Amino acid sequence: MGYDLNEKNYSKDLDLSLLTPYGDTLNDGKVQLSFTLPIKNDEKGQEAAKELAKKMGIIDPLVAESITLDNEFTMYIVYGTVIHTIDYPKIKVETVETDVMCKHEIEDFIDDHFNRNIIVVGASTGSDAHTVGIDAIMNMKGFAGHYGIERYRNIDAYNMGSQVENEEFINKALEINADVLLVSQTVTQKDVHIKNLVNLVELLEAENLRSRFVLIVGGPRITHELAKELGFDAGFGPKKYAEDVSSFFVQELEKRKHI
Amino acid sequence: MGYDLNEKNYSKDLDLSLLTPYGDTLNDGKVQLSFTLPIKNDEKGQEAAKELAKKMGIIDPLVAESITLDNEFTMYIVYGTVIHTIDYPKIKVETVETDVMCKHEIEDFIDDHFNRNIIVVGASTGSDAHTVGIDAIMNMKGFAGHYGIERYRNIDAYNMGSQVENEEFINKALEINADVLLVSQTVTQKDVHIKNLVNLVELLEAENLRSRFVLIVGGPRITHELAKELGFDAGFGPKKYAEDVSSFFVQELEKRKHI
Amino acid sequence: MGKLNLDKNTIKEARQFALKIAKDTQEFIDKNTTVSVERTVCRFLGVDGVNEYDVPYPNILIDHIVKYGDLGIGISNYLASTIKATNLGILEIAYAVSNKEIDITSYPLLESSEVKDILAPFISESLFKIKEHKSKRDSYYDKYGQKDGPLLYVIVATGNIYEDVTQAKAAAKAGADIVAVIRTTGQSLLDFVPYGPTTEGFGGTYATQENFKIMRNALDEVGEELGRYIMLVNYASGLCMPEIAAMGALERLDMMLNDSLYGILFRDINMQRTFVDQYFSRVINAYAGIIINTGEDNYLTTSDAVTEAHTVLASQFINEQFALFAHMKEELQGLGHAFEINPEVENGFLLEISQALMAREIFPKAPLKYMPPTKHMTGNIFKGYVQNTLFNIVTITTNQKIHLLGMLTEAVHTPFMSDRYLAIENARYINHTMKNFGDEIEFKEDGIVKLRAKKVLNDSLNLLKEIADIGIFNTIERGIFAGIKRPINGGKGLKGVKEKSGIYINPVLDQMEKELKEEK
Amino acid sequence: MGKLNLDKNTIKEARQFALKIAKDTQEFIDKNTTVSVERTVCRFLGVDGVNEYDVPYPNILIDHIVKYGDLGIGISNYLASTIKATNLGILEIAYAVSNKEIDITSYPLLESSEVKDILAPFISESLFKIKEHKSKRDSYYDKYGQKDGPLLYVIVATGNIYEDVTQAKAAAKAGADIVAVIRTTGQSLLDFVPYGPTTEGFGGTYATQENFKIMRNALDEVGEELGRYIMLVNYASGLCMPEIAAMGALERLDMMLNDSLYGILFRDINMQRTFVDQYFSRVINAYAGIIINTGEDNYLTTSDAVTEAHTVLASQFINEQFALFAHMKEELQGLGHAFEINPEVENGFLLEISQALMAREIFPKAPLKYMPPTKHMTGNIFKGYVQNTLFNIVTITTNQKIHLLGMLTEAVHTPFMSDRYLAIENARYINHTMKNFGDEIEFKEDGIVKLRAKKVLNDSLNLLKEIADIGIFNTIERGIFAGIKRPINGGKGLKGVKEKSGIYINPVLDQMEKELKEEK
Ligand code: B12
Ligand code: B12
Ligand SMILES: Cc1ncc(COP(=O)(O)O)c(C=O)c1O
Ligand SMILES: Cc1ncc(COP(=O)(O)O)c(C=O)c1O
Repeated sequence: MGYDLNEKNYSKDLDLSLLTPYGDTLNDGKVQLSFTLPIKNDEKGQEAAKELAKKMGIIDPLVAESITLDNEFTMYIVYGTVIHTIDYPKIKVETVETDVMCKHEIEDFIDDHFNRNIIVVGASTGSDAHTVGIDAIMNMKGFAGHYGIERYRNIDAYNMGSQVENEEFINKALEINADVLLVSQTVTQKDVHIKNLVNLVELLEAENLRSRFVLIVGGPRITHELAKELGFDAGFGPKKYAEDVSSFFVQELEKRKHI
Repeated sequence: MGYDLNEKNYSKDLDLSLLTPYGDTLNDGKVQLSFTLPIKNDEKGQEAAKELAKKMGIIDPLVAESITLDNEFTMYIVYGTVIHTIDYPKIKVETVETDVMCKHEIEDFIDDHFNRNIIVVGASTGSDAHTVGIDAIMNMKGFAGHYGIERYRNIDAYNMGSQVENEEFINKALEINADVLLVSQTVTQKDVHIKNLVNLVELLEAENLRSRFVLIVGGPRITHELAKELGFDAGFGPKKYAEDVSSFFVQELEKRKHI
Repeated sequence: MGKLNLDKNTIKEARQFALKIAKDTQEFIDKNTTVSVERTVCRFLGVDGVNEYDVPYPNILIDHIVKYGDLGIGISNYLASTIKATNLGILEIAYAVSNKEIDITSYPLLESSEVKDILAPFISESLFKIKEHKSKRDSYYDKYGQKDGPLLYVIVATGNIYEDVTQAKAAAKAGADIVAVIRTTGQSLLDFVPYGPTTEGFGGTYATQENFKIMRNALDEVGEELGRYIMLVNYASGLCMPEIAAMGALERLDMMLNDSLYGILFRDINMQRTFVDQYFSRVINAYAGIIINTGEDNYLTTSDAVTEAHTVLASQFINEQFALFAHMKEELQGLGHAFEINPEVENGFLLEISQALMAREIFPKAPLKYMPPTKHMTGNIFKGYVQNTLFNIVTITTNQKIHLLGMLTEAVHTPFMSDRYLAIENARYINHTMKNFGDEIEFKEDGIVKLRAKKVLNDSLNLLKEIADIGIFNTIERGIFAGIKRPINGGKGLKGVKEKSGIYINPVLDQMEKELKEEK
Repeated sequence: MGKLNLDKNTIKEARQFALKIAKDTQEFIDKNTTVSVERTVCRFLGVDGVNEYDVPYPNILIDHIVKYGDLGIGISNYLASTIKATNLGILEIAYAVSNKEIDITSYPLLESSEVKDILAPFISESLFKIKEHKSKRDSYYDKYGQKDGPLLYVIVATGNIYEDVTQAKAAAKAGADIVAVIRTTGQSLLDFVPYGPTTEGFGGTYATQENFKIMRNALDEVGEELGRYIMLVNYASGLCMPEIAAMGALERLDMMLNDSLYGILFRDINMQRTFVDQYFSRVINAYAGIIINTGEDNYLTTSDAVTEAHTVLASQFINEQFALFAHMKEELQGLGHAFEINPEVENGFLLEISQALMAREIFPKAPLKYMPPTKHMTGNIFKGYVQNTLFNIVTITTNQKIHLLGMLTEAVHTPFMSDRYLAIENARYINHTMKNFGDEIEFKEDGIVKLRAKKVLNDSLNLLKEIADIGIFNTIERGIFAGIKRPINGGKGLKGVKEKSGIYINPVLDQMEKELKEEK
């Protein structure tokens, strides 16, 4: 029996320009993958699964399990090491840049910068029947411990609910002379939300109303980047609450006053 | 309200030379992915996760969740559509080609082709302490309703247990004049099993014993292909039982008689 | 019996208030008809198909009488009088109306006995088809037996009926007992039923009679292969409630989502319209032996499952009475409830057990429809899979019947084939490894489980009292269910409601009710 | 108390048989010493480090006396006599032996009282360090309090102590209470303890004193950040059992895997050797306030968990008595058991509940170590996550203390950071949502759960009777535990056992035992 231990290599430093996944050791590149192929569950199928993984850049795919879903459908669970790296410092993302204030600060901000209440109208538009998201932002009781906009002392909030057509939404906004339009979109199948959101922007532009409102969209699949792309002023996704969106629009309104 | 429905496209036929994953629609290419990156959980991190997915050939990565594991470690769960396809008909895999017989048939086969009992020695070799796999193949009671080789009327089976050094294993094989060597390997970390298996083949070759035995390896990470590569006659992975391996070695021994 | 020791008198009292609520509503229902009720009559008389603009003939006929006649008289008299006057077949009449060749409101109206006589053969033919389906279903059960324990219910939602079939078959093989074809988003707001096989939908597939038939055949086929009867589900609720119920009856669906309250609250359908529609649709379901699924589970996707639990129970009591008015046996009443408590709630599991067991004990014969977690599912599919496990545990422990399987990807997409497989695997594992767990355990006196059930029952009694006082319309106007307020004259479809005239007649409904009453 | 109504007399009888078994074994133990026991003495006297060939000095000294002296006399007298004769310091002696400059067996042996006196200051120094650690641990608990409910226990197994630290810290932040550093495969067969920080291991990291220290510091640091004391675990069992126990005591480990039976059965370590080693190691653990973990769970990885359940209980009874002989309080006895029933078994969950609750009731004060499913885990990580959920449910419901978290990737690899996170998330969710579930429920008289517990207890009593009859050595030779047969003179390490001579003395053991007895 020898008394020797293996050679020691201390762990390498993290190089963020060559960012790669971490399983249990820096730069080990470990990923987990699952997918179904419309083929039989046999050795050949496992090989197909491995080949697919290899095409994805996984050098040592291990088919941890292959599960028969039906005679000609097999699900594969694969682990392996991915060769790709990401140049993390170079990544640029568009995010909402305004500071996030709390309810109290927002109310004070409105007091300080406007001599009137801010008027907000919100809805879940198109055929979308999901209201929980827009309610989370607007309703008194709010969501997850964050009060909704209706409770803000100097904001007048109108929540139109769901399945609101874009035309109807714009009419309401004009009727109440809204400053801010809040749109919620939850159903995203076949990009139905994109079509609906683009339609809203087009309608506003057609009637030369676009610049009159701060136009904001939110929902589980909404990012700020997407919102900007579609011609909105901002977009808010999951884990965003009334204070995030209000902070944005009060500052945005304030900025616009000076233009 | 219009009475029109959307345009109808009936589903395409399956082209196996362009095999791609199936989520809920043929050729939709859907995959699920998870991995951890050693970075903060924020928008930029999500973008990094998406970029990695894109490098893997996922055109529309959706970060379904990002989970903070520690300040600078975030796990991502990603769904998306992979662009890769596999030419399934062209896939060749090496598999054990002999017919699988049942216990009874194997016993008859031995009666018919040999005028003696077949002698088999098995062990979990090297530093490997896992015996359940080799026991599943060898022990009387077998595993998952498949009797082990010890119960076969005309096979003499010696199970040496675990942590058996290759030298010791070969000595035993010579001592009992074994026909078949069964090696089990469970621990595969840092390819310790490869080293150990290659060492066994080298030892046998060094003493000119390789062709004297049918040499078989099994274990959760063993494939027939790997076994062949390493110089074994066959390899058996999960869901293989005594009858699979016995069917192979009796036919292999029979074949060798004629050479 | 009764692990919770619920007070029998409280339950009885609650039922009495619910009865009063349903009765008051029934009075309103009996006075009115709707475009969809009349279109349904058309369907039972054999009107089917669409014209060259894809307009269904039932719509053509009803749109016609709305415009040129009086919906309050009902379609039956118009059709009978047209037949009598023109001697045309039913479909020929429809084509002729579509081509503007005849005006069915222009013929002399008949006595109701004559209407009945003229229409009787058409009605018989349809009802005979339904009875054939019923006996086919029965013979399947005779052959294969009925399953004990929870029935595993999965959805398919590809938008393409042919892909749906692929998924449904795989699911059946994996162990599903019930397959629901989810409807495309927004179909419940269409005031017509699309026609033919369809392959494009958003988050679901159009409910069409042809799609029903395609899926029914597929499930019969795979069921025969497996030696099990696979139940088929679709959605009646919406603006076409009774029409879709009719289609379901004609194509041997086994279950239908059927609940006005869902449509009112979550689809903003006018309450007058949908209560009237619901009544006829439930009679049809009852007649065809179709189990209904009610939508109380949805309340908890909007309201908090801890504080609003009693609204679910109150609504179940009311739905039970509505169903009984529609001559529907308890065994067909798939009252809905759900596992929707926030996973962050301490002892949330105990509250879920309590609620589920309470429903089980209060509605012992009803095949309760138990919905999985949806609202608190996130993109963390692993955690979601655990949430679903807990739901499955409550299901088997409290002996729920219709076990809607949760999908680990609930917050991500409509289910992939693999998601559905995993859901079934999860449920099968739990139902097997915990098979008799419910029989084994008892709950501590004055423990969390028992006290909770008591409280929810009491709260719900109080709520029912209040509703009985103010009526269901008022209740909904005040936002008592799911926190959603709907005005009596708001929402979609009010235009389609009409008070019945003195000579109104619906011979289909009459015949069905007659037979259902005889059955008892 | 006692939900299972287990028969008290049966339990008492079982304990008496176990006592007899342990007593018989203890007689053997008391007569023998081993190379590892003596190396351990060296360590407590201050011998540490390795020479230029990486040979640890304790090994150098003991190898020397084995070769040139008599192991049966023990190292203490040799060292005391050398000190007296040469006036060298302990380490100087070790260096000199390594360089072959002196022969420690060549000096005149001393009276045992003189040996004690000479070694006393060295021993005191070590024992003082241990006491300091104990009081530091206590002061952490005073400051942060002790956690109610199951302690979440996770493993790290990267092979690299620095990566282990990264993982351990993340785990602690996610909610882990206990971190075990898994040893590299095969270390238990090394007859020496490696030295220094290490970064290469297979399926685990070398257990070295430096690695213990590195991890202890890291956990103290993160614990202070979190305001919780994070417990550290490593493995004593193996050929170096008491040495590693000593290292653990000196570096404030909080738990150690410590079980001869594990080594005998699963590592083929000679039984004589390891029983002797175990005794000293447990005294050390007891002295240092370190909780031991026994390895009964492993039986079920090899044998069937349904049919062999009683062997686990029998072994727990025996291990309890072994521990009591080593002056170890029940509160330090982390007796092992496991959730290993095949998921295919109908009502398997009920059997698991029964077994776990039974252990809980029979060993009410012991912080039971409850192991997750491993054997029946597969590459299906989703199903595995459900198996772990059920395990977590049994843990909280039956109030287990040391809650070893299962990994969804058990059948795939040693845990990734994310696997461990998910394991913690799963357990936290269950422990919170089902917090009082165990208090709420009772089990039916003569139901599956109660009958099963009764049967397992009875079977285990019968087995203990048999073992008491034939002795533990014989029992193991017959393959009664885990179906594995080990001959009394087989396995690794027998050469390191030596019968004590008349003048044998182990002043470290003596001092510890003295203090432990006084404590009572
Ligand atoms: C509750 C629910 C319903 C309820 C809705 C009740 C109601 N009153 O809203 C009911 C049962 C009615 C329902 C019906 C349907 N649903 Co639904 N439903 C859900 C469910 C379970 C939860 C959604 C939710 O309430 N989340 C909680 C809220 C608080 O989160 P949120 O919306 O993301 O909001 C947050 C942020 O996004 C942001 N936010 C949201 N909006 C806005 C707006 C602004 C301005 C700002 C600043 C921020 C913001 O702030 C909120 C707080 O942080 C999800 C699954 C899931 N777990 O996610 C499916 C889900 C959304 N539904 C789905 C579908 C398909 C449907 C149906 C179409 C199914 C059908 N075919 O019948 C129907 C029809 C609905 C329709 N046409 O729109 C799919 C959508 C798939 C997709 N991506 O396209 C999902 C994902 C389920 C699934 N896996 O299939 N559903
Ligand atoms: C049981 C078990 C143990 C038991 C073993 C008891 C025993 N008597 O065997 C104990 C507790 C002792 C143990 C210890 C360790 N284990 Co272990 N253990 C397992 C476990 C849970 C199950 C393995 C098993 O028994 N499977 C059931 C059998 C029937 O399946 P099988 O071996 O695949 O056999 C089938 C086929 O492969 C085939 N087959 C197998 N062999 C052969 C041979 C032939 C000739 C043929 C034809 C077919 C064949 O037929 C069988 C039936 O179909 C796995 C995790 C898991 N769920 O897989 C971890 C696992 C294998 N162990 C692991 C590790 C790391 C260890 C340790 C090294 C941990 C440590 N650092 O202390 C130790 C030390 C062991 C060592 N040096 O070898 C890792 C291995 C990782 C890797 N791939 O390298 C695993 C995967 C756990 C993990 N995630 O970390 N382990
Ligand atoms: C009772 C009931 N009806 C109908 C639906 C679905 O209707 P829609 O097609 O409008 O989404 C649901 C949804 O869960 C329901 O619970
Ligand atoms: C009691 C006990 N000791 C030690 C070990 C591990 O020892 P080894 O390092 O030999 O794998 C285990 C494994 O689970 C155990 O249960």
